[in-house]
Amino acid sequence: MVTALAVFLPLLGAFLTAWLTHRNERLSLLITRLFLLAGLAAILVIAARLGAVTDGGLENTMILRTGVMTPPLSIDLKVTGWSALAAVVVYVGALLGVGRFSGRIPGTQPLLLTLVTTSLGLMFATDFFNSFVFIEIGSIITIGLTAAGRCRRRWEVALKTAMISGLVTILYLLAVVIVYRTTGELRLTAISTMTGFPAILVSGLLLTVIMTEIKAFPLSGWGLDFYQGVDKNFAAVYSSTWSLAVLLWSARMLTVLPLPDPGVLARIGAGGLVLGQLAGLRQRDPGRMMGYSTSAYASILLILAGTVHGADYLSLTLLFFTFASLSKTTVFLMADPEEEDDPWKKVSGYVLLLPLLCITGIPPFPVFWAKIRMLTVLADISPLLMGAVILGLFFESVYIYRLWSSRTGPWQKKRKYFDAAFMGAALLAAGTVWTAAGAEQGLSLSGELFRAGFVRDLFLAIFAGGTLLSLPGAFRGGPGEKSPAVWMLVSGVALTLLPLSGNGLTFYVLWEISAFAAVIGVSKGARPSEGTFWFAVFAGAAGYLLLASLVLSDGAVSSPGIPMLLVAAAALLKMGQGGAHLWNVRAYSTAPSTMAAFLSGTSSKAAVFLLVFSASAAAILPLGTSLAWIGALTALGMAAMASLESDYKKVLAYASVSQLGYVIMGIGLTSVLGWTAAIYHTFNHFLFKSILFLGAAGVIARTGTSDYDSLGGLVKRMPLTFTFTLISVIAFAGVPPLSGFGSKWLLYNALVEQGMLPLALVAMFASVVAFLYAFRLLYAVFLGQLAPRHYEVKEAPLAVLAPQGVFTAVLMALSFRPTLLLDRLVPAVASIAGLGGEIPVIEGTALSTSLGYWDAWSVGMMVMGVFGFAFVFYWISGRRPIHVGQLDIGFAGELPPSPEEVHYAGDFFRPFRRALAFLPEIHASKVFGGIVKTADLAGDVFRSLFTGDARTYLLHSLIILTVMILWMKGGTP
Amino acid sequence: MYCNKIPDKPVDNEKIWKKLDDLARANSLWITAYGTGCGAIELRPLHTSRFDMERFGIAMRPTPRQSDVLIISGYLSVKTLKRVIRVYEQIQDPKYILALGSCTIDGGMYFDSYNTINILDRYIPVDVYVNGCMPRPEAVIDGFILLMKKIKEGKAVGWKRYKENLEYYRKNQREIIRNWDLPDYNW
Amino acid sequence: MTRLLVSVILTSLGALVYGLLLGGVSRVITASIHGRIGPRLTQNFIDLWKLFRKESSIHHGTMFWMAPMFRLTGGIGVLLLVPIIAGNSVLTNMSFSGDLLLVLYFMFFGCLGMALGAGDSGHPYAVVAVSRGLLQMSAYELSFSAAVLVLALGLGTFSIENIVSAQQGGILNWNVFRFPFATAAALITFLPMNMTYPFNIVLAPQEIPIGPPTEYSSRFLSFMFSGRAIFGVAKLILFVNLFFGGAGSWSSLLIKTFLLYMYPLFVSPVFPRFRTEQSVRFLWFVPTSLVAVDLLRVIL
Amino acid sequence: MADDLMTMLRETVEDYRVIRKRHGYLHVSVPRERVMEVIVTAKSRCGKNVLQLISAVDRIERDIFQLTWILESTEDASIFMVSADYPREGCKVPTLKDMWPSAVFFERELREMFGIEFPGNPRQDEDFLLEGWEGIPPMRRDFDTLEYSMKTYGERRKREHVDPRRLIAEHTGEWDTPVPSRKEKS
Repeated sequence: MVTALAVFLPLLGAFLTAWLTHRNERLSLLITRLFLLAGLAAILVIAARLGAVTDGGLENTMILRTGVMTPPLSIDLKVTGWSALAAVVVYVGALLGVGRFSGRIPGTQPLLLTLVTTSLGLMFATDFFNSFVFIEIGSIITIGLTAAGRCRRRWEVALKTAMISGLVTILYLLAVVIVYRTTGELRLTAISTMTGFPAILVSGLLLTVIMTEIKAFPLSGWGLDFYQGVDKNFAAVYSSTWSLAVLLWSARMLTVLPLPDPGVLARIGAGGLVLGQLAGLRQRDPGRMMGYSTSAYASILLILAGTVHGADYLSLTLLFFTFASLSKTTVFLMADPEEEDDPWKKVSGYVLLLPLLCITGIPPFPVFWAKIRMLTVLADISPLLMGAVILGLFFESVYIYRLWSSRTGPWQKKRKYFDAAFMGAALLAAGTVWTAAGAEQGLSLSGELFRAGFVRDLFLAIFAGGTLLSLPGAFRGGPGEKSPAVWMLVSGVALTLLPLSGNGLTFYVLWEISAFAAVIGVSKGARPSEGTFWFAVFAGAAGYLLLASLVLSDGAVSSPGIPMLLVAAAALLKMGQGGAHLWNVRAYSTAPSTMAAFLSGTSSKAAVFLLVFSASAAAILPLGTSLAWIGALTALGMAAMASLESDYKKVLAYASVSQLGYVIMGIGLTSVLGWTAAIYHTFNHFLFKSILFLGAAGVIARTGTSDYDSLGGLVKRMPLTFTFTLISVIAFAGVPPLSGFGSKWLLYNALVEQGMLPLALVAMFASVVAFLYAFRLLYAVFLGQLAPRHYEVKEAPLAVLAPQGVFTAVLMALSFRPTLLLDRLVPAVASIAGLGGEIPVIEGTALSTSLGYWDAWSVGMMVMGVFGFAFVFYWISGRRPIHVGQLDIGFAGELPPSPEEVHYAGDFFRPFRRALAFLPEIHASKVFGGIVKTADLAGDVFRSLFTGDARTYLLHSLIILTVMILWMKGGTP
Repeated sequence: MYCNKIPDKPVDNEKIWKKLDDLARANSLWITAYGTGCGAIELRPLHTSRFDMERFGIAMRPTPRQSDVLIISGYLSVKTLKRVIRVYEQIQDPKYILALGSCTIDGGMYFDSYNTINILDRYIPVDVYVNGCMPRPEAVIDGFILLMKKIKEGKAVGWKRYKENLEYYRKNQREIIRNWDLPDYNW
Repeated sequence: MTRLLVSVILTSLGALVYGLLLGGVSRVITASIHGRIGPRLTQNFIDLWKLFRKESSIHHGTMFWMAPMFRLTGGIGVLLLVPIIAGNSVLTNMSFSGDLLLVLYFMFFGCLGMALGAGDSGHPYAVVAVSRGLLQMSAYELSFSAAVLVLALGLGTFSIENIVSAQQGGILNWNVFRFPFATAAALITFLPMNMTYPFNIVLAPQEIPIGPPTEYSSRFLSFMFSGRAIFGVAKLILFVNLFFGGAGSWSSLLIKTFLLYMYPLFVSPVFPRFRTEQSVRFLWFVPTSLVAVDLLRVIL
Repeated sequence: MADDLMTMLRETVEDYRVIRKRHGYLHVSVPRERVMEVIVTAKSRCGKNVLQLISAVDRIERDIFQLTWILESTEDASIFMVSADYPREGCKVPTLKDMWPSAVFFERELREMFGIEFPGNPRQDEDFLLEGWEGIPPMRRDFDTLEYSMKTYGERRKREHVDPRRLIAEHTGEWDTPVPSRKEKS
């Protein structure tokens, strides 16, 4: 009885509202909502009774006979726990959307309610005829609702949909005729017993019907047009009612199709996923993007149907599709249907984030759990298939991130657009908590995934310390920026937990949370869209590589071979090495400066941690030399780029990538010295890059610009910031007595010890080029002439100054007593198995290898002594010099025209450019641009399938049908 | 943007090294390489092997900050005078001025020009005048030797005079430089 | 400790005197080449004293103030880190605190300080010169450090004392004969290091008035002169140690450094000045390719 | 080329006067109402594309400034000079800055030295050579430079006249170059 209520209550409501709708709109809407709520309650009761939420409840069944006769003359509905849960989503989606859609276009409530009933009916239907009825009704209602509202474009879309529906109906009826003729039954499950050519024919027909209906590539063309053109509020309702119903009906159908080889489904799906998403890569229309995303989920359904069976299949399909549909509904609800060109124009990317991240399956959202389980299954069947799926998913994430990051609108003032969306978001969040809690693979923070010891504790200290010290400044964003503090904290906590994670899954989840919290933090910048997009894409790519490695190596973070390669690639991407600096530069320069400090100083160390810990040294060994070369060339190239760049934050970004090149070099050497150098430099880099970026944060907060050409002379206004920056610059330039020299010394010792002289030369050259940008940075920002518009500039805020002070204190301590760190670091590194080479000897304050020696303390004392002597001698040897004004310079007797004109900052190293001019300018952006262009061209081929003409789409369906039937025919004896 | 300090009056309080200082100053005269008038062309031969001024320790410095001697080489227009004042004041003490040619003494052949000063002494303190139009390099060297002699005897105190009588010089300078926009003292 | 202190002071003073004297000699010789009489041999001392005793000076800010001290520290530091007479327990000074790598990097100390001071002076030409200087430094340091690394790899040590002792026992053991190409490269880089023609693009008085020190006067300038003189001597000693068998006694030290000092004199007076990019390109490729020959020999 | 110019002149102005004509050189005087027209046409039609100089002569006797525009062609280096007379008092001359940007500087100089105004030249009141000059412009002939110099730069010192020949005579005992003095000559 409850079942009947659950299904037919909306229909009842439809009759009622049909009568009411033109008499009293508000009452009609209220009644619609009441009926939907009642239906929801009923379906919840059913779901509870079936025990759907508990384990194994998905397969419990409840049959509802609506008539005295048997099907097809009556409507028999079979409710399983699985479909009951889906039905909940149908109700929720309808409830969320009805107010927006029907409220705007009156008179649509009866149709909406009927659509809900039809959707439920289709999900629960057990035989072909019933299904046919529901499909027909559903299609007609869809067409009707699409055309609702007086708009020519909607009519076009409706017409296309109608044409496609017509074809689907024909093909479907053909299939039904054959089934009935062969088996004498109309039960859906009857076809699984079919054999021979009829089976092939039916499979072909039904598969075409299914692919068209669920919009799987290459039959997704009409779906793209549909999502692009349709009223976005209707799309919201449609996504989680009819679209979901069709998906789940297809999910049931696909398991019973008498295919000669179910694996073919997976192949079609994987191919469709990669090619279809490739076509979508360049998409800029948000509606169409959602269409592509739908097509991706359709492909996933095909893959699942071809590979997974039983309870896994049920739970996976449920997780994937219900949450994806709900997310899509939420996204569509945020659109403003009055805006024809870009309905999401006024939405800030920030609010779109939750549903979009859910769609792309970023942990901890439910789709992630489905994704990782799917990948695990696929990895066992065929790693190639898994690779294809990951590639396709990555493509999908690219345009989804674009959708999100290109929304730069301010927070929407009109709350009414968002009531429903917030509800959706809340439901998603609830679902997230629920699935994460019930996830089969547990998360654990207490395992022995990473060797406890000094090195791990050092990284722990870096993560925790970096987060804590970057945080104070983040509470107040710079000019035009919003505060990234919350997201920095989330990211930082995830990072801090990283070394403690107990299994690979935990590591991955923390990694992704940290990365995407950081992405959101970056989006708080003054002009965020570009940086956010690139960061998201590269973080996504690194995440997918890590995921692939994780799945392939069965939960261990990595093991030798391909998984190690993937991990190394992920780490390189994360650190911006080997050309991946594109994201660093864009993200750091557009992010709030404190966020950049956190990213560069702290977050990038996660990749070092991954490399140092994920791999046993033996695993890295085969990659060693290549890694070292990548590191060296990156260090050199980025240093050169940094010298020629004239944006404060971009320079720091290049410098950051360049410095991390040394770390990669050290790790690539796989010797004790090399790793000591790498980890020591990691710590150093953590210190001085945090100082530099925090200093930049202070400068930008006070002056409002990061352009070298408009800065200068700030030492007179911000002496403390200058001091800290100076110290860290001297440190990273590697000039003794500050700590940067230590890492260089260790590195060169390691390089010469391994006999890698060419590498040492490149490193040496890179470190000399580092002087170029090091000086330019100090000069262009702090020295030279102070522009009059900066006369009123004050010292940087305490919130960024104090952390810099702390960092500087640590840096100075480390400079004069490096043994404080090395005393513990050297034995810890020496105990890592598989590292060759000699172990440096520490005696007192001196460090020595068989090659050379270095005593930081006595060097420091000597410098201090001589400098102090010179200073005192100057002080006592005569009169004090007179401090003159900034324009009191020997300017050939002239009065300098203005400080700005005397300040020489633009194109500072022009001869460098000139000297390099005969070399072809190698820009990573060109290489990446080439890749993108190639992908675009390839995508164009497939994009050209979607002409926007419904007749073409019909033709596609027919072609696919023919090809499939011929193919399967050829496959069977 | 400019330092607005007025220089202190010079004081002689160091007697111990004075002799040595004067000797060193006399034998290490660095010139500001700044051609103020036509006579600058006559300075070039001083570098050459024929005249070789380096044997007296005289060298050209391209910046007033590092030099000791400013050579006013010939006629001085009002416009140039302004630059000369700035350059002269930017030279660190002790500093000397060597004036070449008749124009610097009494206006020379430009005595009736609307734009050329007649008597240099009124605007900046000259230590040695070298007569001639233009003086030959030998004459210039002779002037240098005279300057060295004066320095050794402690008589080349134009810079002290200038600082002591800054108001007088300023008054004269401002009288003829109409768009006076120099700071109080050109540090 | 006291002995070390005394040695440090005496070494620095000695290097200052020697450096200034060498400067005088070079001026006299250059004058002779020009066919002039030239200044006194002691002219540099006179200049230094005059600058030191100037009555007034100006400064532009803290970094401007500190730069000459940086320069002096850089000079003295390098001098102290290089063992002056090998085997002499006193005259190795502070060389126990670091090896060749340290010396190589410490040579930047003075340059960086100087560059910062020049930047703080707010004079555009000073900074133009710094830009040129840093570029040129990036170029010659490449080949110089390459030569040094070849040495280190060939002899298996970074310690200067060990490099010296490896060269003992006959003139043919000197690195100039063992690594002739690396030495040649290093000698080429010796020219820009000493800022002589054709590589004196930094202190190009005719283009950019004297470059970085353009705003420096009086006592500041005297400090910088001293620093430069001492740094010059330190570099000479370093070169002698690295390539010419080191010095076993005072006499050999003086002779070798003097001869090495004379070498740029016979190159510089006859060359015009490079443009910056020409200099950089030359220094990137010519000496580096020379080193590459020895590098291949060492590796293979 | 000169024929071109002559034709042009005949077509544009009736009452022009040729001052001097050589090969590749033509100097004419035109009424001041037509001078701009002539210059424009010379540039557009006869290829005189360089403005060499604008000069002024103070003809105080006739109470006029004679302004001369010197144009040159880069094709054959031929020179075309146009002169026109302007009254000295309240002298206003049209600017050429739109045709030759360099005219701005010539006009500034004339403005400074003669007080000739060029309405339309936005920079005409900027200092050109003299910084902050006040009073009667120095190149006008009614400006007494000696008096000005005396007043401004002070009386020149009395000079002691030494005839170098006398010095030589004292040294060698005889006049080596017996040049007749001006008195003897007359």
